[in-house]
Amino acid sequence: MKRALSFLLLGLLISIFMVTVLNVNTFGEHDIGVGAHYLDHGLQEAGATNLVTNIVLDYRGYDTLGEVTVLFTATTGVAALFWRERHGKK
Amino acid sequence: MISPHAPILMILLPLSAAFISPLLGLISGKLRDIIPFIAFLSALIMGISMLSPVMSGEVIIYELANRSPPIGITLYIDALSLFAAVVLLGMASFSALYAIPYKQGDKRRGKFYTLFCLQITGITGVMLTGDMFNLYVFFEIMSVSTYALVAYNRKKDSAEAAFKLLTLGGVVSTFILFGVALLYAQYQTLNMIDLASRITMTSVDVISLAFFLVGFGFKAGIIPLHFWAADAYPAAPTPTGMLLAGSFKLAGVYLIARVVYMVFGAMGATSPLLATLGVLTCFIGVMMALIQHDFKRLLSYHAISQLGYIIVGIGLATPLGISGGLFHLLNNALYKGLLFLCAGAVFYRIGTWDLDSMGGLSKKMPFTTLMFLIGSLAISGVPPFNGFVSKWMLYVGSFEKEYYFFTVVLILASVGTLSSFLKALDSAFFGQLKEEYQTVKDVPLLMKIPMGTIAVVCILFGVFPRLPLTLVEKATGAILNTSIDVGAYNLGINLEYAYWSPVMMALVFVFFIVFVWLTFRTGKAISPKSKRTEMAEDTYVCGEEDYYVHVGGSNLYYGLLAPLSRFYQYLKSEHNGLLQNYAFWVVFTLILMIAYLWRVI
Amino acid sequence: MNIDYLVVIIVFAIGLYAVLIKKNLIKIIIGLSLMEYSVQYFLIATGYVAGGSPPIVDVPLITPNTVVMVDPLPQALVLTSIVIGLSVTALALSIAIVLYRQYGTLDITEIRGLKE
Amino acid sequence: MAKSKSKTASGENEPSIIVKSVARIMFPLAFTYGVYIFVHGHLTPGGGFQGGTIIASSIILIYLGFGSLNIPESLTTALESLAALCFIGLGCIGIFKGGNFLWNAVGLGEAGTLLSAGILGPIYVVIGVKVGTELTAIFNNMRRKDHEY
Repeated sequence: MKRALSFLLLGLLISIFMVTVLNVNTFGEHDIGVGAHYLDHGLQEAGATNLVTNIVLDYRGYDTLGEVTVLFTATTGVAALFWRERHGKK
Repeated sequence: MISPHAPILMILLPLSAAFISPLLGLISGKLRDIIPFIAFLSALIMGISMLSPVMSGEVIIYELANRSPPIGITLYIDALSLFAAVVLLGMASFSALYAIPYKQGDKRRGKFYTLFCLQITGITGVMLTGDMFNLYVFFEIMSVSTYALVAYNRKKDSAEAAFKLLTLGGVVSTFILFGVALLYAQYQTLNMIDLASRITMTSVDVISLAFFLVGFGFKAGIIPLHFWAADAYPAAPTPTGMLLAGSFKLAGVYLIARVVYMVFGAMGATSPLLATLGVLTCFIGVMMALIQHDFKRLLSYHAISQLGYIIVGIGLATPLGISGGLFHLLNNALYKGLLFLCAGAVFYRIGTWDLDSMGGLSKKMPFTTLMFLIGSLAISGVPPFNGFVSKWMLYVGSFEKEYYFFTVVLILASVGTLSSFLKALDSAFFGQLKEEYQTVKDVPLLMKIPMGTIAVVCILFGVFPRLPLTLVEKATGAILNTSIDVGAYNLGINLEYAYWSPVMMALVFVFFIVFVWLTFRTGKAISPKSKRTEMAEDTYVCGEEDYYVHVGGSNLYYGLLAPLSRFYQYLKSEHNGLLQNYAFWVVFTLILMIAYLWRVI
Repeated sequence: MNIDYLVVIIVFAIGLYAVLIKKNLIKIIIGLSLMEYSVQYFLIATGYVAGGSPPIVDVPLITPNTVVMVDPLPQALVLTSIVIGLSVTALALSIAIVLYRQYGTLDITEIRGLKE
Repeated sequence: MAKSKSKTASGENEPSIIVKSVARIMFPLAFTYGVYIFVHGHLTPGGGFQGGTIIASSIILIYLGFGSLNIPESLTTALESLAALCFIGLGCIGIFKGGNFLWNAVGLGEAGTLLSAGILGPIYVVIGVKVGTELTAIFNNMRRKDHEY
């Protein structure tokens, strides 16, 4: 029962996406907005020839700090789950 | 006086604490244990230092890496975000203080403190950010640390709750990322202020808005998305469970207010839906709480139910309603925290969560009992405690908006709350003391301090509600983008159809306490050991005559609930522990939201 | 109508299908990752500019304006979201290991200790 | 859980000589390549995450080849925390120089050279170390068989 309903929902969602997401913009032929600034001024302002690096570390460096933190969180979580007492430690 | 870097320090202090505490743990365990408390407290001080400029209407925009807004990331601090962050950090400080004795015997506690700091960092980051993608990143810090904390005990139920939360949370995070991506694809910008000025509510925007509504509603725990909450709050370690139940939904509600109302400007379209879902949440949460016999699970369903009030308040979309909702958010964080800390204190001493196996603990743990009593009176909305003020604002707010049915349901839910807390009080603290708990002692001082402080604040906010309400007013003003004076509504204090005064209420309450106490002193209480031969007729209950009959938690309201068994059968069949069912409801809500929004916009 | 984004919808639906219907923990985790990837495809695709080259300035002497480059911002966002997806997957797998140890099964329909 | 105690560290199957020799040859190459990737993250495609992943896979290669890996947990914990603190510290340079957090305050060099991008290069090095140790730590934790419950 729920299984059949789930398929129904999935079908509905796909059809909703079909009429909206496919029309979001024209693939490859739209304005690039904020991105233009990074292309035009990135090298002069931040100094790296890899413009993606300019964004990742300079313009949006705070995101990267967050991203590193997420990975750290996952590591700590995994360590907490698999922690065991070592002989003579702690 | 205030540092220009206070906004970023509010995030960096808990974050650095998360990185310093494992290093300190290699040297000294004692030092590491107090690091989270110090970090949260100093972050809180940073937040308070910004209060005066922000409350006078200034909006602080902190440009990270000195890049101006549409290009770089900004922190955006107005009254709403500062209000949420200060409440969160305050509760986090209490929780960190409580955790020091509570986690003492745990050998893995270093990991716990690290995850704890990261969780607070994530929530604070979500509240202060002014950038959509950055919101997603910090949302994930918050979520991932929560998954890890829920799984932390690595028992059967915590692993199960964590996996279900992770799966549903993962789906929901993807929704949020998709929502951000859809916004970027259309407007090529991620800055919230920039987006707010550009969004035109195309059909793609509606999809994006539905994604956000489901995502934030899930974090808050609105009704068809609440299934994880009742599993996860009890499974997490108590200091976290307290924050999850009280302050964690701050993030969800804050994000609804921030993104849905302020970025999308969809207040008119979404608010009736939110109010309806809020009333449903409120009602079903209480109904489920009535049949629980696990202490923490009971509190969890109440946490869900209290969230309903907040969502109703936000969904009323009137100044009085929103400030009632936000004030209830603050109050809920306080007394829910207090109740969880009391439950934790009981568990700390007797080692079980089952209400049926408790009893008579008031003789051995008087302080905890008093705290629990205050907490349950506050949550049930009994004057003069803080819960009443915000609930009153919501009653009046919904009444004024002519949602009369909602007012009735909200009041009924309050009654349900009170009765289920009577049950918890009766089974855990009153009645006959069990043999095995004869040696139980009250909790250590370090646990009493946060409990006592929160209780005092609960009473203070109930008797003098103007104090916190000035803050709440400004936050409401930020949402509605006008300057609001709820005082104009007189708190609903003196309307033509209703009247109350907090101080009068407090006096009446004190008078009755004194009256009851005097009666109790002058009269002769019948103790269980006394022979009751003088009485005219003896009622035979069962067993030996010098025993109280202790009614277990499971069947106190049997008579009330038995006629509703059909309804409960359905509720139980939905809360069946099956992940696919929960996921079904998430997708169902998404489609419901899309359909609704398409109709409205 | 813009058929290029179709793959996003298909991958997203497959991922959601795995979460909604599949019973094996590992398959559910794969489904989660698939959903994440589909959004990443979408982000990358929105940044594409017809005929664009990777956003790396090859020789510093050439001013960036002379070459058509794709939007670098979605690439940076995807880099971030990939790492986040990896973290979630790592944690999910660890919890699945713990669950398997506790319940002795990977079937989610048998892991139903918490209800009502 | 106790019954597998005798074979915990060395794994069930002894790796073949081919795997062993390949691991021995590939490890230094892969490790160096990972370092190269994150040191040149601001000049060429790649960066801290990619480099860190390659470093972690080179360490996993050692485990595959020799069947044992003894990395003390305190070492990985200390390294990843220190690396994260260095990231925050590098960001704070901006604050001390009078700007905001993460401001690239160090002067930019000539474009295309190794020291051209101010604090970006050091940050990628820090991220590379951090990601490398973190992925190693995750692998190291998951591979163990004798957990306590």
